[in-house]
Amino acid sequence: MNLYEYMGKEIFRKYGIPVPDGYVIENVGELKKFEYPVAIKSQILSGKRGKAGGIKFAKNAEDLKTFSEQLLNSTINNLTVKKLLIERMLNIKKELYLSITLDRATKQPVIILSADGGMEIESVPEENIHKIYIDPMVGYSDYIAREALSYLPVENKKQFSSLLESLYKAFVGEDALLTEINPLVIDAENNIVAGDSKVIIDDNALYRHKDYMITDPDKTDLENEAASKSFTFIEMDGDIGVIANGAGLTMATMDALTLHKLKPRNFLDLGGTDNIEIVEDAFSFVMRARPKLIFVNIFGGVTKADTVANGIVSSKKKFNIKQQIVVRLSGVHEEEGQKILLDSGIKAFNNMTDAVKELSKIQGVE
Amino acid sequence: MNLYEYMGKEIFRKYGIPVPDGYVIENVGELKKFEYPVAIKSQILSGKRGKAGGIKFAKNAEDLKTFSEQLLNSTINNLTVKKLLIERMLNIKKELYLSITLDRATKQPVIILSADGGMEIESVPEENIHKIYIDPMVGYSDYIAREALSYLPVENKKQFSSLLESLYKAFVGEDALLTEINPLVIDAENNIVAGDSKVIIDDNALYRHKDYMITDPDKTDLENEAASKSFTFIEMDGDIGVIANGAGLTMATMDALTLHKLKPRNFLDLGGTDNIEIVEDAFSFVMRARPKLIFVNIFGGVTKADTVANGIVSSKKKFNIKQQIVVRLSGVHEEEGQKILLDSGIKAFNNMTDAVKELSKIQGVE
Amino acid sequence: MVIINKETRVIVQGMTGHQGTFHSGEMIKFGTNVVAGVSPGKAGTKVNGVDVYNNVIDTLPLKPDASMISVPAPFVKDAALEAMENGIKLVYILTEHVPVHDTMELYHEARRKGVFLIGPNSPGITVAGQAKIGIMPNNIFRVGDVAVASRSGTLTYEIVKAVTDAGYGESTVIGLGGDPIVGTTFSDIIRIFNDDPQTKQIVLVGEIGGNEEEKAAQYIKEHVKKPVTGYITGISAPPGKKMGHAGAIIEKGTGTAESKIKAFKDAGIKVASYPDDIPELLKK
Amino acid sequence: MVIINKETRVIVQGMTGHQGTFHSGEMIKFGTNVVAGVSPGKAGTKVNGVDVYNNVIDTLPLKPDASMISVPAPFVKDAALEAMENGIKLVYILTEHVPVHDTMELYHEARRKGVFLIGPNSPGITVAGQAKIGIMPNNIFRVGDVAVASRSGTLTYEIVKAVTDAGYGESTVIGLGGDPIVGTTFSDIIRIFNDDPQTKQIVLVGEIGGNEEEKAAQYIKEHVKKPVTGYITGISAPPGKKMGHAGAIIEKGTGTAESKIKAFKDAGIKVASYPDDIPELLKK
Repeated sequence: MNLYEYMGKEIFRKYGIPVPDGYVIENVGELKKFEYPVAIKSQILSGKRGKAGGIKFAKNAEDLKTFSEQLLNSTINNLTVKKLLIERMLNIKKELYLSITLDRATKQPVIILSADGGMEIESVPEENIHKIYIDPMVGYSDYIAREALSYLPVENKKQFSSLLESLYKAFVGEDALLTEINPLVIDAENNIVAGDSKVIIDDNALYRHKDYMITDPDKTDLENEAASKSFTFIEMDGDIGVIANGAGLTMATMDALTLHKLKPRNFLDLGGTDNIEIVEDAFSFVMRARPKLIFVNIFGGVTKADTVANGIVSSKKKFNIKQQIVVRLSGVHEEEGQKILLDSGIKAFNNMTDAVKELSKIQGVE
Repeated sequence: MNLYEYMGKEIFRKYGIPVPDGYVIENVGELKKFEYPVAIKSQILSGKRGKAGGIKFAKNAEDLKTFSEQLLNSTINNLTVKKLLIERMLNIKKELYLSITLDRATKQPVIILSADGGMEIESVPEENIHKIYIDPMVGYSDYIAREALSYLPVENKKQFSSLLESLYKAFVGEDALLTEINPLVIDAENNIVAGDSKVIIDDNALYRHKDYMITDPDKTDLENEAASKSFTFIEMDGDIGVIANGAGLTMATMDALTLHKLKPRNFLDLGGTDNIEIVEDAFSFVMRARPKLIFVNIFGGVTKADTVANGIVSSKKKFNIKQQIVVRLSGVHEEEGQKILLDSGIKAFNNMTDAVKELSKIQGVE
Repeated sequence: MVIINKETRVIVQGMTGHQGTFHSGEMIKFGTNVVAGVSPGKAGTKVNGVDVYNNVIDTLPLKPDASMISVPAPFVKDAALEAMENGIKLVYILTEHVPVHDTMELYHEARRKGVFLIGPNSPGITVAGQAKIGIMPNNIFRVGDVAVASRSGTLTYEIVKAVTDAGYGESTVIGLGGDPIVGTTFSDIIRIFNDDPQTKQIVLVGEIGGNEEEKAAQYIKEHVKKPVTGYITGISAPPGKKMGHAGAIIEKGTGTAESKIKAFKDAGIKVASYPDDIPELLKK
Repeated sequence: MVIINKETRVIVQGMTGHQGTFHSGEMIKFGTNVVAGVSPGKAGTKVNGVDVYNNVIDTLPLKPDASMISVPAPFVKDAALEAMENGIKLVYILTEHVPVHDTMELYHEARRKGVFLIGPNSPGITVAGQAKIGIMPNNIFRVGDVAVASRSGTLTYEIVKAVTDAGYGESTVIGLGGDPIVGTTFSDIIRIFNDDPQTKQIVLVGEIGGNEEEKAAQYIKEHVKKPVTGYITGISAPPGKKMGHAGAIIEKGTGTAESKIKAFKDAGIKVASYPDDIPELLKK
């Protein structure tokens, strides 16, 4: 789960990482008396927010109100601005980059640092990016900060060491996949402050962090609702509603559609279940995404083919589905399942290639 | 450093381990209104405190005052009672034993448990004592409590699990060498309470725990004062004052004396130093222990023999030492040192066996 | 035979649960030597005729070699540590949705202790004709010489069935697990398959994310003479979008379907465009 | 030669300190190949003609094999981790008064990483005629065939000098350190001495506390043909009294001087009553 800047900064504050004074508003009525100048920062999950006009600066109350009105509910990088973070403006002397993320190759947390902060880390030259790996069985130790400091033009070394240790504690303690500070600001008084935050929390660990977790700001409402029912459901641009079982098979389904120039409307992994109601729930989400055509791709195992067949038939009735449903049923109880479908007028294929060809034919993209 | 029961219980409280309500007094004027019956527990570092009459029970304020007056400043197991812990009396249903200590053999913390609590663990039959080792690189995990519970007649399993986890956290967090609860009381309501505490903190880690550490209750005043000057100084029953350098050599010196039926008055390790003042400091402690005879056993290395010789000469003058000083000087700058001593009328040996023979001759125990 | 066989003594942590009960039954039917179940508080009961104990330590007299872990995600780390600290040298985690920080710790502890860790979020391991630890359907296997390693579950069954239906048989089939960090990776398993005399050819079913496919491809290029067929899912995944627990966060530069397919091709691996194509690419 | 030799490339963490400066100078005089010092904030300076760096990682181009750690006790754990995590395979800790929980962590991390950890609270290791890492006096050694392992400092010098004065010479002398937990124990070192062709006889200087002497005696009984002479200090220590950092907490049943002397005698080790007696017990 991607967190908004202000949520990440709340975490930073909890771990003792300095952040600028500030507060969040959802409407201009919530604006407070505050020391000027201030930064007005649109809370959207998007890079290059500043370039797109999502960050403005105000020298007085009048400007603050005007800009806040402009930004609230505006659309920036295709996202609607629902919240603003109003922050004391920093007197920036230097901008650095600092993050901790999980390195899948070594299975270790890795600290990434650069003296070139304030821009996307991807655009920083390789030789200016430094990585320090942390062995999770050993954890953080002070020498790591000393090494980090050898790459950065920081005078207040103690403050940096304690910030880095706190960031590692936050990374571990909050089950983060990423804790990023960009820019890490050195201000005119040589104090180090987190100018921005980008924090991603492991979805699988959200049960340990119920305090501040509500809905994933990075997901659509429908996706969030599906997540609450434990479906992995992702909305996409196309027109073919997809239900498959298993993440790998679902992804392979998407791939097969794409290779045939067919466009999925969604990704939905039914998971390992043997329950008609769950099939119906899956259909309810897919139907609400309004697909033109539906593709159900099942390889029966734990999820038995006949159960899915029954779920398809009952969903068709329950949701009054008019769209054509193309089904591929294979694996455990394949024959029973195909018979059930045939009885209610749905032809089921037993291999994926044939089913995808049928979809191509219907869509006329052969 | 051994902690008094009440100090150990303060640590337990800090980590959320249930202890009986109570308070500490140094004189009967500090007695408070409290729910009766109460236990009155002499705060001394000694086993079998109860058998020796160090624990009494009071049903009312009058008894409490009487018993407190009896106990305070009395001598129990050769120790003066300076403090009493007044505690709500527990309604004991069962007494268990639980401790965590450091196993030197495996270099791991080990949980020791027994359903036979309330007596010295040494007197519990081997087959009733269970040990669970914790790998410090992995730390505590819940399965450890489940295994522990399989050895103990505990109904309130959740409470026990959380207590065990807290005890491990205290063991690690306070740099303990031992955290022992004996008895671990199960009361009439099936609640689990620490009936007693025995906590030993690693002396070398005291700098991390300045908050509650003052002087070591297990040491004499002189020993504590010496410790504050970083000497390892232990008072003993004999009459020969000992100064040696290096823990091993000092211990070997004690051994040699003992094998010759000579009795040391103290253990003092001069450590690795090359400073006359430190030699004088060492003499100041030894002299305050009032030895009949003094033995200085030095093998020069970092601590040079001539420096020690100069220190002996100046100490003799400074502390007006009348007692005979037998010296053995060897190693770095041995000849210079021996000459310095000879010049001021002290004969120095250069091997330990000869010096010990001289001591035997003086003491007439040959 | 690789990793397990008929003699491998298996315990099931979480055996009294719905999944544990069902799959341990299937495992026994397959021929797996399930010696005990472990479910705290359930000692004395039996599941599928096998005794259940409260703790792993209580099963040690039965000399277990391997443990299957089928407990809810919040308890997986504890259960896996219990198995490893008690000296069990093969630990397979069925459970999905395990927090990645937990898995990271288990990964390193397993390496330290020399434990063969499979999963989490894995369908397990099957050695055709010998034993199965996990949840792969029993009836898709035939004893043969094709080894399969995959990061998927259902897709693996699909491919194994296709291989079997095409007249081939399998030696060892392992599901590595769909999470960003798993105990056993392609680069671990490829060495084992390469050294296994029963295995004559190898199928790798990879996925976007991470660089284990690339590492395995490098090893294959340098050391493996046996024919290898590959398939990569996720070619259609939009960059930066995460496809559920498929571990499909696209990483900068590496980890894309393109980079994996290229690595495979560079190593002389035949790459299938669709899962259905795999049997055709196998060596007759 | 055992463990180190003339070629061993040594760095000194804490080299700019009083102890670090003095002892690195002595080490260089002895012939040790000191390639760098490490003291945070002191990069660019020189001590005893050797360059000082801020971090261990900055010395890696010099390919260090070993590090001597001479920093105050509160910083030892960090310094030792810095050395180990940067791949240095021999770490020697001079510092005394290191918290035992710190040492415990270092012990396990060293084992995991395959690091030869000596100390803490140890005088170090000397291979006569080759190199010395530590603080043993330079002039007490003669090249020979007696290996010495000891838990003491000064007492070790005393014994080595006595051995040398009696006309013998030393192969390797190691001070294991006087703390309750140390990186290298008697049972580790006895195997190494036994396999060392230069070593013809062995002296073990033990101490009350722990059971490493007993474990070593067991190994000697079963595997060691070379003559072994032993000495144990602490026979006079009152039970339960702790003799400073000598690691002398008497443990229930084991760890007493009596149990160690008995174990030594049972293993055919000649046991000296006084340190002075050791040379007489050596094999001519």
